[in-house]
Amino acid sequence: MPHFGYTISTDRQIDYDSNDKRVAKYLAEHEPSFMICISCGTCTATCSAGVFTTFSLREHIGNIKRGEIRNIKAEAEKCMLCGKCQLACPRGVNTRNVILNIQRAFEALGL
Amino acid sequence: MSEKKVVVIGGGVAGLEAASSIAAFGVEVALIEKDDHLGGHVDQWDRLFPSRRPAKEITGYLIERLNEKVTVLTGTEIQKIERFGKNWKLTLNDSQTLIADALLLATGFDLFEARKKEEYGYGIYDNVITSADLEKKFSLDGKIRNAQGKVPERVGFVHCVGSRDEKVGNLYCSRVCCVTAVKQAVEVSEMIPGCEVFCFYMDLRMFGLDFEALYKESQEKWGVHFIRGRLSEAFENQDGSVLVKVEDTLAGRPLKMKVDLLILMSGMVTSSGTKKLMDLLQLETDENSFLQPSDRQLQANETGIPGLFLAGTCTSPKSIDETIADSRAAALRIMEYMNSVGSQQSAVSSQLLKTNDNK
Amino acid sequence: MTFDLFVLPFFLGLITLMVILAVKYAGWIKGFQPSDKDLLRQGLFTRKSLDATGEVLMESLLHRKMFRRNALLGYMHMSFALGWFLLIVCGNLESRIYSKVHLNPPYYPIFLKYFISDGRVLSHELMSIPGVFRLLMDIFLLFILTGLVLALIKRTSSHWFGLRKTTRHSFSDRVAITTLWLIFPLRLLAESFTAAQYHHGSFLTNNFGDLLNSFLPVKQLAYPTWWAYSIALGCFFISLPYSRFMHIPTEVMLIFFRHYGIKPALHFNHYSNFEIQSCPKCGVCIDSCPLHTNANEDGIPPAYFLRALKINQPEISSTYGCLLCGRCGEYCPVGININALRVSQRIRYAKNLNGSFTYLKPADSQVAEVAYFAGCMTHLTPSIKISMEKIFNTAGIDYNFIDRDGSVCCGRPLWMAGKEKQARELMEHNKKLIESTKCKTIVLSCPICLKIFREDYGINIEILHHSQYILRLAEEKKIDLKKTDVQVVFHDPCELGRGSGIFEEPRQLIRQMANLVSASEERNMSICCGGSLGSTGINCYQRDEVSMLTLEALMANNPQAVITACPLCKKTLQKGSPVEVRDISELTSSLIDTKKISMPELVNQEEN
Amino acid sequence: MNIEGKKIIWKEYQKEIAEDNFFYVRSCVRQSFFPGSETTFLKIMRETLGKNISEHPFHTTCTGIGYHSDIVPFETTMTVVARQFALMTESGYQNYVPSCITSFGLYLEVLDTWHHFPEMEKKIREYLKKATGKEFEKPKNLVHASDVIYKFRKEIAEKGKYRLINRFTGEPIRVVEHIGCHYAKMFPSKGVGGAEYPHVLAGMIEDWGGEVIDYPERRHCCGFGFRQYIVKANRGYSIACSQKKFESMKPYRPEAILTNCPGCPFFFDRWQYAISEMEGVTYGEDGQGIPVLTYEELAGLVLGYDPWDLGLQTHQVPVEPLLNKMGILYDPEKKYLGKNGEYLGEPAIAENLKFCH
Amino acid sequence: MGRLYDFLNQDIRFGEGLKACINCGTCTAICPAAEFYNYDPRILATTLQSRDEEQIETLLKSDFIWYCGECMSCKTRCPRGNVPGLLISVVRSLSQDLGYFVESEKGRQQLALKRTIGEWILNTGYCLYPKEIELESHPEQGPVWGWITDNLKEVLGRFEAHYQEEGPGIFRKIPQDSLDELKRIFDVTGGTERFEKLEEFSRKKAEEMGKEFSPGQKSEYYLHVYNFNNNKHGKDEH
Repeated sequence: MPHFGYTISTDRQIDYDSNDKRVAKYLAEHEPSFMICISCGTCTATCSAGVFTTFSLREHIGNIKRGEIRNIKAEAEKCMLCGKCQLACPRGVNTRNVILNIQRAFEALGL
Repeated sequence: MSEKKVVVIGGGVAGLEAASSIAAFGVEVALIEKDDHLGGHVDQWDRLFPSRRPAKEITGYLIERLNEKVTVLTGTEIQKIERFGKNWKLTLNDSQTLIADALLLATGFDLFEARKKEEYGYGIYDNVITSADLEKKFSLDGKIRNAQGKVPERVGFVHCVGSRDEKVGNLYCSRVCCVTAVKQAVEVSEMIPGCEVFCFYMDLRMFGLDFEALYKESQEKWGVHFIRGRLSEAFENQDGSVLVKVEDTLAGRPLKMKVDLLILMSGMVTSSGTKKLMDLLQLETDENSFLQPSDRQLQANETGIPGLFLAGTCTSPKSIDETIADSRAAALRIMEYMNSVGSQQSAVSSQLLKTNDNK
Repeated sequence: MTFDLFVLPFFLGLITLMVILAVKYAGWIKGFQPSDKDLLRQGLFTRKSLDATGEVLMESLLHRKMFRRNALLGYMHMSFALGWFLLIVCGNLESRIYSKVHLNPPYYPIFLKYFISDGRVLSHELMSIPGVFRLLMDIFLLFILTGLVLALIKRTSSHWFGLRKTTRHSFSDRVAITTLWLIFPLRLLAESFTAAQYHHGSFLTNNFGDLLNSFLPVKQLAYPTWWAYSIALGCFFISLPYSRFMHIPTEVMLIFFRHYGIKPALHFNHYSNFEIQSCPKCGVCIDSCPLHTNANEDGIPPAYFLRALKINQPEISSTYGCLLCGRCGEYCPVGININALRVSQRIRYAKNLNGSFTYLKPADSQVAEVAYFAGCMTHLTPSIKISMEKIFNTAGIDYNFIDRDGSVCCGRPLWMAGKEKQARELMEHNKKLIESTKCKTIVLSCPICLKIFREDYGINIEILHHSQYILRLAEEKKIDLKKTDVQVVFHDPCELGRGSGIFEEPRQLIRQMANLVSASEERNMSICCGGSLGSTGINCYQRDEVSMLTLEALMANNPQAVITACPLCKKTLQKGSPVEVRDISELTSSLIDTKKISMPELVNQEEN
Repeated sequence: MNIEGKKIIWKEYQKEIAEDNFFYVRSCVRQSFFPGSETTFLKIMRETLGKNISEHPFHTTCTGIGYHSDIVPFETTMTVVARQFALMTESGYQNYVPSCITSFGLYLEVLDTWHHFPEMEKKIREYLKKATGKEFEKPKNLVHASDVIYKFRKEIAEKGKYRLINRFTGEPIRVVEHIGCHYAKMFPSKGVGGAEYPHVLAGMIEDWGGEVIDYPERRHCCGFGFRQYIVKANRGYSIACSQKKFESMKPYRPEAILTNCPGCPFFFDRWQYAISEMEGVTYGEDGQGIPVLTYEELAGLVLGYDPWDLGLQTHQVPVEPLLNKMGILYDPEKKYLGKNGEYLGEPAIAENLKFCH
Repeated sequence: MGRLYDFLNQDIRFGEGLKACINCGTCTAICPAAEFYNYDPRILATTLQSRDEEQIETLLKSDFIWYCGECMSCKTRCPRGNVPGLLISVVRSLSQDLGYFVESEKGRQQLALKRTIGEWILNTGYCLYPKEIELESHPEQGPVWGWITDNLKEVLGRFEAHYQEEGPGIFRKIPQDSLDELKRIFDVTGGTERFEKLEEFSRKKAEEMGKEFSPGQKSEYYLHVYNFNNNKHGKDEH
């Protein structure tokens, strides 16, 4: 085989059908308010951790729903549980419990 | 004034409401409908947002309220409209003529022809249907199956099909599709337990009082998913399912998924009936090719032509309650006009009306 | 005659009980942390033991706290505890008259009336010593029986006892309680049957005996009844360690340990067993819990939680649902530290839930007299920040607003969620920040921060809540406040009041500015606003319900405004309050300047 | 899938294609990689269809690839295009037929720009005058060479010797069509059948007896992406695009890929080889590749031209399997002969891309 | 309105390419570049729409603008008639005129494109020339191509080519005066200037990077920009 000097790029398209939606399922069961997020971003705007990192609950909730859970476990560990997002959320999403349940999901599913 | 007569063109919600409102003043009304049944689009619909009440309740009620002053002419087309003194002379397809003191156009809308969005493959892919097709499935037997007879495990709703889209020449928002999609999403979830339902939207325009609540219910109770992104293209898989491509704009990444049934939320466009009358009366339209009232705020039912009035979705997309309110307003304007007519001698300006040369 | 076979069930039961208790307690105490063992050793032979004994008498026998809550309930519990206690003491004394020896086998006094029914001559006159004892014994028995009747009524109509709900029973509980309830009626019957023949009882047993004699073959019935009585006692003793009644001996131990200064640790340890086992499941806590709305459902209240803790792992929902408002603690007659146990259980659940704040860069701040730490919640209620700054500036304080550009959380929320390890990371960060200011005083606006700053930060700098600090400024005349004629009520934030014991300062401060009216539930009995960060398990609707309860209590005397001293309480109560809700600092800053403030201005002041 | 629905769309997207007298402009890429195709096109036009078609020795690249690599400014490209038009005008032609899709799209873009910005057209005319002294008229009819073959596809079928029928099974041969992105995606109305369901190649396949295979990634770009292929460091993108298409068409078991764009057939041909080398994956029957053809090559085969005169020997993916199915008689001996029949030796056979006569 | 935005706006294609973006993502959903690169045409449109000079400058200096393959799939679908693919062309032009292109790995590759396509155009009249496509730089070409280039004249000859000869046909020699015309067109229309800028800015960058810089396709800097990939352009690239 000749040396090509490049490799075939990997697809970054979200492939919903083959993605792992177990975490989303776990959350929908254990913290139903996870489903009523309207992705307004208020949580991210007020986030204490967000001041220091790119942590965004809005994005993470979205990604979990799509089964894009690659970095979620590590991300969830950045949350201080300070609760500002919960007070700010216009839909009454139980954000702190969402975070805890994300962590529990990964524990329970052994991911 | 009892010998005065008003002709209402269009037997949909707007026409029905206007006819009964005018007749309530003791005025003779002729209600002309090209189809052989009254009720227009709403009569074809199963249930209505946001309460999910049966559509027949609305049309039934409106039809019931037509009193003996109203002459209903269904299956009737208009051949010719001419000015006849201050009045109108209409020639119908059976070559009978009508004389009217006032004319109300309530010619409604047509659903956007979904096949014009070629990339969605309506009319080509078996499992791509429109919101209207879905309503038919609802009222037929409520059993939702896809073309392969399979109970759908995943259903997608595409918002803004034929609305807010310069590619098909419609720049406006059709108002009712967003909440209709949410309503249908809830109904599908209700009928098919465990079915994943997705709405692909650009903006969710939940303008009505209870619409947001319905939206929340769809998420909270039925787990409907909302993906902010406009469907870019659909394609049929070997098994007949539909592959959709969209950007999850909130994740900032392209997304593809398989759905068993794809529902296109067709918007509202000017109806063929309206177009025909535009020609007959040489009326002006706005940039969205809806009928242009004298003033969208202050004279939403007037045309600037004495004795010619507009009501309902022929002037712009409207929900049912808006249409009914609009028709009542039109009825009131017509009564004002007919009371003042005679006293008022305004010669009809020719640039506005070109069919009055026979006078 | 001093023995009969029928005493065996009682006797063996008693021995078994003693052994089991001895083994259990010994094991637990052996497992105490060394520090706790020291406390125990040092305390044992000091006044502390006396005080403890005193408390045991007051609480375990007289059930003083119970009485305070509800006289009927108190009486019921007292009748059993005190009545039986006296029965035993008197019984012993009485038995000596007949046995003529000082030490009788333990069963002898219990079944005295059987053993002395041997036709020996007995003095009948009341004035004689035996007569007095007979009278007393009957009185005590009657005393207990009245309690028993109340207990039966309580099962059916608990509301008379000030309880809307009552605990449900596990199997061992049922065995124990049935046998317990049988003991005294059986004693009555046994003694009456015997007294019917020998009249060695008193007003109760003698007369009841005669009555029964009129239509029953008492001779034949007496002996089997003594058996039944003994069996009932035996069964009760054996089932006791496995039933709620374990609380009786355990509570006694707990009272002593508490007097020796032993405190519950963060993680479960052997001492926790004494706390857990001391719960009598009286159910008083159930009513105290603002989250317990469904009488038929086991839920968050300690009675349920602790039972689950005894038999298995409690549900995540009841572990994390609790607001940690601590109201139940105020109700608990045993004074179990339920919040500590709840957090220990959360720690157990959270052991694999990590957290990492390595992204925090070490921060420092300029030197100042006073360091002001607003906290996360305050950043969501900017008017409190602004008010505080106005106050500092007017008083001309050399202060440093150390988290002006956004806070790093104080760590309390993580702590309460059982992620104590992670909390410490944040605490360390903030600690360094504070120490860098070399301040003499830290002022906090958020009671949640206050609690953990005072209890776990381990900084020896004065830590004050702004309500305390502002009061001090007022007293030192650094600020002068206008008094208005507004009627206000004060809402005690959980972490400030019950949590940190600060009830009076805010009230004193408010009185300088407005007329303070009382709420129907306040001070240590005040209800959580519903926003507590202590709970993660409940949804927004449940929180709203709690707020409504609170507001109802606050509105009791139609105040024109609610004043609180916590940004979270303010934000939470605002949602449903019919009147304006303001933080004490906002009130102060609106009244700090010299011009007379009139009602409308006060009430209309908007948050910017 | 409902073909009737497509037919409605095809009717809506028909365009005027001149009958005769074409001015033909070659494609840089196709000359390199499919040298037989353009020759074949001219041969078919002149000999089979008897049309008058002229090419001009002085025409150059349209600079399209340079333009889309953004090293050539728009004005420059427009002026070069203007020069090509000038050559057409000088030769007295009005029907402009480019061989290249990039050019075709570019011409359309230029004409569209001039339509919306007449001042720009004026400017370009000045530039051209200044630089070359030339003047030009805009083409009356501008179509792509594949449009012309499409127009005469039925005649070709009639005159044809072979059809796209598997002579072993009698089944139509399954062909995947790939349209160059710049053919209709920029100006749907300028493509036969529009942008979504182009008919230009499908029509040929149908009328020549084959079965058109429609597959999910049909509309996906081949991955040329100009700078994305030309610069080696970026080729991972280019090959990934083609691979995506192969993976998507694989389940439909296509027997040939038909294209009308210079780059696309080249990439489908070469990337199949590269993927087989890199990952050992092939997409044709039993370890072979899927033969890739230009429309001229296919037309040539249908008309019975010698495969080696069509230049099929220059493909990396062997086309013999298709020739065999179509029942085309060919002489393997002649495959590697040069201009004057001299034997030029044979290329090494790719390791993982099976090759059987 | 800022300086950079004005520059962009001077290009007629800018107005054509950017009406008002509604952020619907239709373009991104079918964008091949968005599939394989950290690219999003929607973001391009909104960033330009923001008219934020700082953001635009960052954009012009980033890899982001060099990911697009100009397949123009986005033009077909945008509900507002925007053309991100056209905008890319505009921002790339500006990035090159201002010398911003050398600030990004992908941007620096423009030199390689000028040295290949660009010079082939001017020297041969073809934008690609078979004898220049060597297997070493194009391994994917495969053995058959090797065979062709070894026997170019004979192989092409079989198709009535006038390879490097007068007259029409494949790879005929394009007459010098045609090439001169081409060169003059480049001179008067800014093509030549663009080439010079690419060379000049690249030379400076090469110095800055301490890489040897000389004409042709062999210099250290050339080989670097032609071959180097930091593999941080897409999803978890190795």
